Amino acid sequence: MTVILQGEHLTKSYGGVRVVDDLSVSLDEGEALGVVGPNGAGKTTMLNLLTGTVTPDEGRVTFSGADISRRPPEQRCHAGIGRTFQIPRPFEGMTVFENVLVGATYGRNQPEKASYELCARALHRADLLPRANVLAESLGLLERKRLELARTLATEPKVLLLDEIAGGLTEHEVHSLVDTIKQLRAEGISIIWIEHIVRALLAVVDRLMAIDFGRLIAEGDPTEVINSPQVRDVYMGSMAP
Amino acid sequence: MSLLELNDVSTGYGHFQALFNINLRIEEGETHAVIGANGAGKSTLLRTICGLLRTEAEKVRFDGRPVGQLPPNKRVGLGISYVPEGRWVFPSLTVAENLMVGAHSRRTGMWTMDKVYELFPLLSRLRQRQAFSLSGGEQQALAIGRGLMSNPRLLLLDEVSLGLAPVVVEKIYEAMPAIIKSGTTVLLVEQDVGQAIRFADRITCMLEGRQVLEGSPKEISNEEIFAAYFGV
Amino acid sequence: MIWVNDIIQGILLGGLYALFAAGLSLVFGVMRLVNLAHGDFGVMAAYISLAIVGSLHVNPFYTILMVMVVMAIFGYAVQRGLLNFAMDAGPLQAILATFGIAIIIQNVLLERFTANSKGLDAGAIETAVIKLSNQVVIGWFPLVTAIVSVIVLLGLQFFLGRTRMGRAFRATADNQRAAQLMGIDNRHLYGMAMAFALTIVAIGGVFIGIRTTFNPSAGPMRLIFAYEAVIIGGLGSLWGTLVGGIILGVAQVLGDHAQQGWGILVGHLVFLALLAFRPQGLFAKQVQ
Amino acid sequence: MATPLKVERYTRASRIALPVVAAVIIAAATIPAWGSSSVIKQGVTFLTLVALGQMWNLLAGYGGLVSVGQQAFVGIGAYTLWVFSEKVGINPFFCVPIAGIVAALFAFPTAGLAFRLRGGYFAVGTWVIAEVYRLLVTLISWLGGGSGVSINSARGFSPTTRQAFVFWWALAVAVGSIALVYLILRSRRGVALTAIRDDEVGARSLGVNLTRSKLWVFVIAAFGTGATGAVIYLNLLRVGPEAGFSLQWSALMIFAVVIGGLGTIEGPILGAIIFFGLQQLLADYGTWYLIVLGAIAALVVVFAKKGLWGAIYRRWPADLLPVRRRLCLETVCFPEEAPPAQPPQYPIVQADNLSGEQPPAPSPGPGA
Repeated sequence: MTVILQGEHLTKSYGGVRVVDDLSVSLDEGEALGVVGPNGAGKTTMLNLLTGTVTPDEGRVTFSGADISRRPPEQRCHAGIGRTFQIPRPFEGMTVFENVLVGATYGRNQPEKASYELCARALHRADLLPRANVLAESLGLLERKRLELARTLATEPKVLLLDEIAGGLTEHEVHSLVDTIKQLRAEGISIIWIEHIVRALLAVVDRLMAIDFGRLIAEGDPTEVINSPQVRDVYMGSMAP
Repeated sequence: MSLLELNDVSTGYGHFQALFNINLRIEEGETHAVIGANGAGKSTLLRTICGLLRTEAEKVRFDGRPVGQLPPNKRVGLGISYVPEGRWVFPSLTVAENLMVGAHSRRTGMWTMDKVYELFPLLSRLRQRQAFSLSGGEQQALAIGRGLMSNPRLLLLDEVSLGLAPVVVEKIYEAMPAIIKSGTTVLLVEQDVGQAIRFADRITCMLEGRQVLEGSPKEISNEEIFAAYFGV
Repeated sequence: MIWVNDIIQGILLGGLYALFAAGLSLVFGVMRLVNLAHGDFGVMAAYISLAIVGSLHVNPFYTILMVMVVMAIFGYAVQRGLLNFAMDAGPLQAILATFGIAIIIQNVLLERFTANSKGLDAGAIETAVIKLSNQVVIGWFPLVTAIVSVIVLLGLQFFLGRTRMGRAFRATADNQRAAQLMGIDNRHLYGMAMAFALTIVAIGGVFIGIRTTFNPSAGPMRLIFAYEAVIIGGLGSLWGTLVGGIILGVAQVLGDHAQQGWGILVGHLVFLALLAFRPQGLFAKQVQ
Repeated sequence: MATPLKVERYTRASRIALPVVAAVIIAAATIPAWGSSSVIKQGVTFLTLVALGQMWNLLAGYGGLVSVGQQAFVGIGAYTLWVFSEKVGINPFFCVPIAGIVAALFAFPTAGLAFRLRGGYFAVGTWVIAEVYRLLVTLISWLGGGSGVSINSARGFSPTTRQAFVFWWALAVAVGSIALVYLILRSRRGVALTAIRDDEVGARSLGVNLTRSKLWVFVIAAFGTGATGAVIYLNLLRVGPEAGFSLQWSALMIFAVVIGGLGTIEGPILGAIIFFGLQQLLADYGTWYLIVLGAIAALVVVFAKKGLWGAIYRRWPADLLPVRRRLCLETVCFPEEAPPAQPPQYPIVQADNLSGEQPPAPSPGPGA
């Protein structure tokens, strides 16, 4: 297995508080890695460090062996790192198709006409094709989450970073989303997925890491990690059974 | 009449529904803990009570009064004080000034600056320090102290132990008995179940925006809590 | 020695700029609003003084208190009546709303007072001087202006540091939501911040009206000087703003001395150079 | 997917609108043949206002760059016209595109400085730079200094010929500016600009380079504004630094755009019509039109964010100038209607602000 995306000894502080503290993460090609941890554990900051929205105080990020620590988000996107946002941020004044077009043309850096095919495929994979010409502002939450996914897929990412994409959805919606993500995995996209809906996560990922205080507290087989004393401790505190 | 009543509250952020039909009664003098994994809607619940999120007026009643539409600053005046997750101390103000701002509502009662310093002796020697230079634990103590300065009838504590080392959490929680003894009703939200149930008369467990378990800590087994926590 | 004189004049002028800048920076600090009408408020204050002088025939110094009260009420009303809603609509909307107010003030003044330049006549003090040597001559009026400026800044510092409302201002500047959780009514507070800013600007407006002539379109220039003082000094630092004002004042006086009429341009260029090399300002406060 | 894809651009409204617009343009072009001198002059005023509005809208509505220093480029355009027609000796009517290019060149250093500032500070920063240009012109005697200069070479033409050419140039910059914005929005770059308008962070994460897009917009807007400035002064024939670099130019464009509707092509045109109408209506009352417009603009921007066009569009959603793309498979296009059952909308509290760390903010207070 070759490592595709790696963060080494990442540290980031805000106002004297270390949000991410000497955290290392590595993702193999084709692997699906799940991330759990309490609120404020530094999960989203870790993701931001990997995508370039935030630059690390210390440590470095490599992608396919190249150091990308100082590259801005748009360049990392070009390199093949796609992400979704915890709170979907569609371009509300554009249609679903046009939203996806942004990813296809700028993420792939290609002319508009050459992108249509790619857009349609991304929409299809995210189950949004019939909604292509609807204005993004009229979408509901599930469709907004799907649009997040479709836009990113249109950039043809090698690595997909998902930030709580199942949060706030109904049982049934979570199921359909999990199916979509399983599908993407099967197509060979490597995935890092932050999620607090544990059963959704367990259905997809090969490996799970748990973080707290910006540090790694457990890593390995998903079921073992979730049942590990460290993780129980973090969540349940002093009463952990 | 309960001090606080939530009647069928559903709310969220924009398109995101975070709470589904929540019903809750808190009696005067009670200590109530809300537990659950992250994303369960615990903090949203407190924000709905303190006014950062608004609902129909009738859905939140405080001391019999519909307050669902009031902004947070008005609710403080009625006696609802919220200690936010992430602490939100005023970084450029000194510790003493933070406490003075906490008393902005001019509600009087047993909590004064001296009493707060007594409650958290660690703050007492930091009076003139700017809050940004404080450690996480000191900031948390300051945030609670600041919340007490408005002499609330209902104190909402949001994730007090978040991001703090266990020894520090222990130190913060040492203050709990004194707060409870002062007659203040406390509603606290915790991920750390152990801490939560140590002081709570009742607990409510939430999962994905819904109430899944409620009762006194003695009635509920750890296994039940664990199941409710992860939904597995 | 003539340079010494210039630098002294520049420092005295800088005090006046700092006075204008303090209001701008207060409003920005408390509510993150860049008020494009700030300079026009100052000019408006000068015209109000002029109108009072015209009807009561008093020295403009005596009108300051009245102008302050009028401007304070006006500021509160504008903030509660329009700008609070503008800020709810979004930052871009807020800027544009203040721009609309700026244009309205300029043109109302134009309609009411014509485009002719006016001046406030404060009498003998305007020409009285202290002669330190043949080349170093300090005007009484610039000196009084600078002293008043420093007193006002000290008063502002006292207000922000020692009073209940001042603390509420600073708390809101730090974290508006948290301030609201302490019972601070932000809408009222914003109104008060604007009222305070305009009270300070009223003083500056009258003083500058005595110092030089003014016309309805003089506002933007006042805004720009204040803005330059704030940026040079660094956001959020009251005394940095004073230093910024002084640097600007000195640059202008020296520039004018080197080449008649070039002063303002030199001031702008110093500002742009600092912007290019130190965009965070000289005394930016780091709350880390 | 094997199914052939097609992307449609036209809407029914646009199929009707485009020929109508073309007819209006052609009809307008004949005005110099039959219109009175004052009609032609007012036509120039209106058309240049449309052009200025389009350019400012591109800047603020799509680039998110609220500049109140666009008068810099009007002035630069005017003075370029003077330099190239009087000093270099080029036919003044050929100087319009040159004015645009020179303004675009000045846009680079301007952006270099102003782009260091954000939001409201950017607005005042551009204003300062415009002041610098004004003062430079005032102080350089070669450019006529404070008293200004006359464009004498244009007087060599007969008044009717001159007026006709000025009018056609005004029509050209108005139609050209609309066409320019329209084509930009229909192009690949337009996709990025619309995305930036809606959400900058999201756009970046999908590979859009923000700085490059914004610089590009700033330069294009300077080009259009400079060319329009030249046309304006072909009409007025005399330019001074006070007038050429007057803040009123920015007021004009901002009010037209804000009233009409920020971030649409149709809005600024509608805004220009309203602006011009009020100007004519209140022509006898001095500058009252600016007071009224300022008040309307301030109210519209606060209480009807999307302007008049936004309000109209909500009732009758018809894109006259189709920039939207519709994805079709073979001949079947996907529907555009929103779902019938809307999910509940909750009071939107910016959720990112609610969670966790707040960036440290500068305080206005003393360093207590």
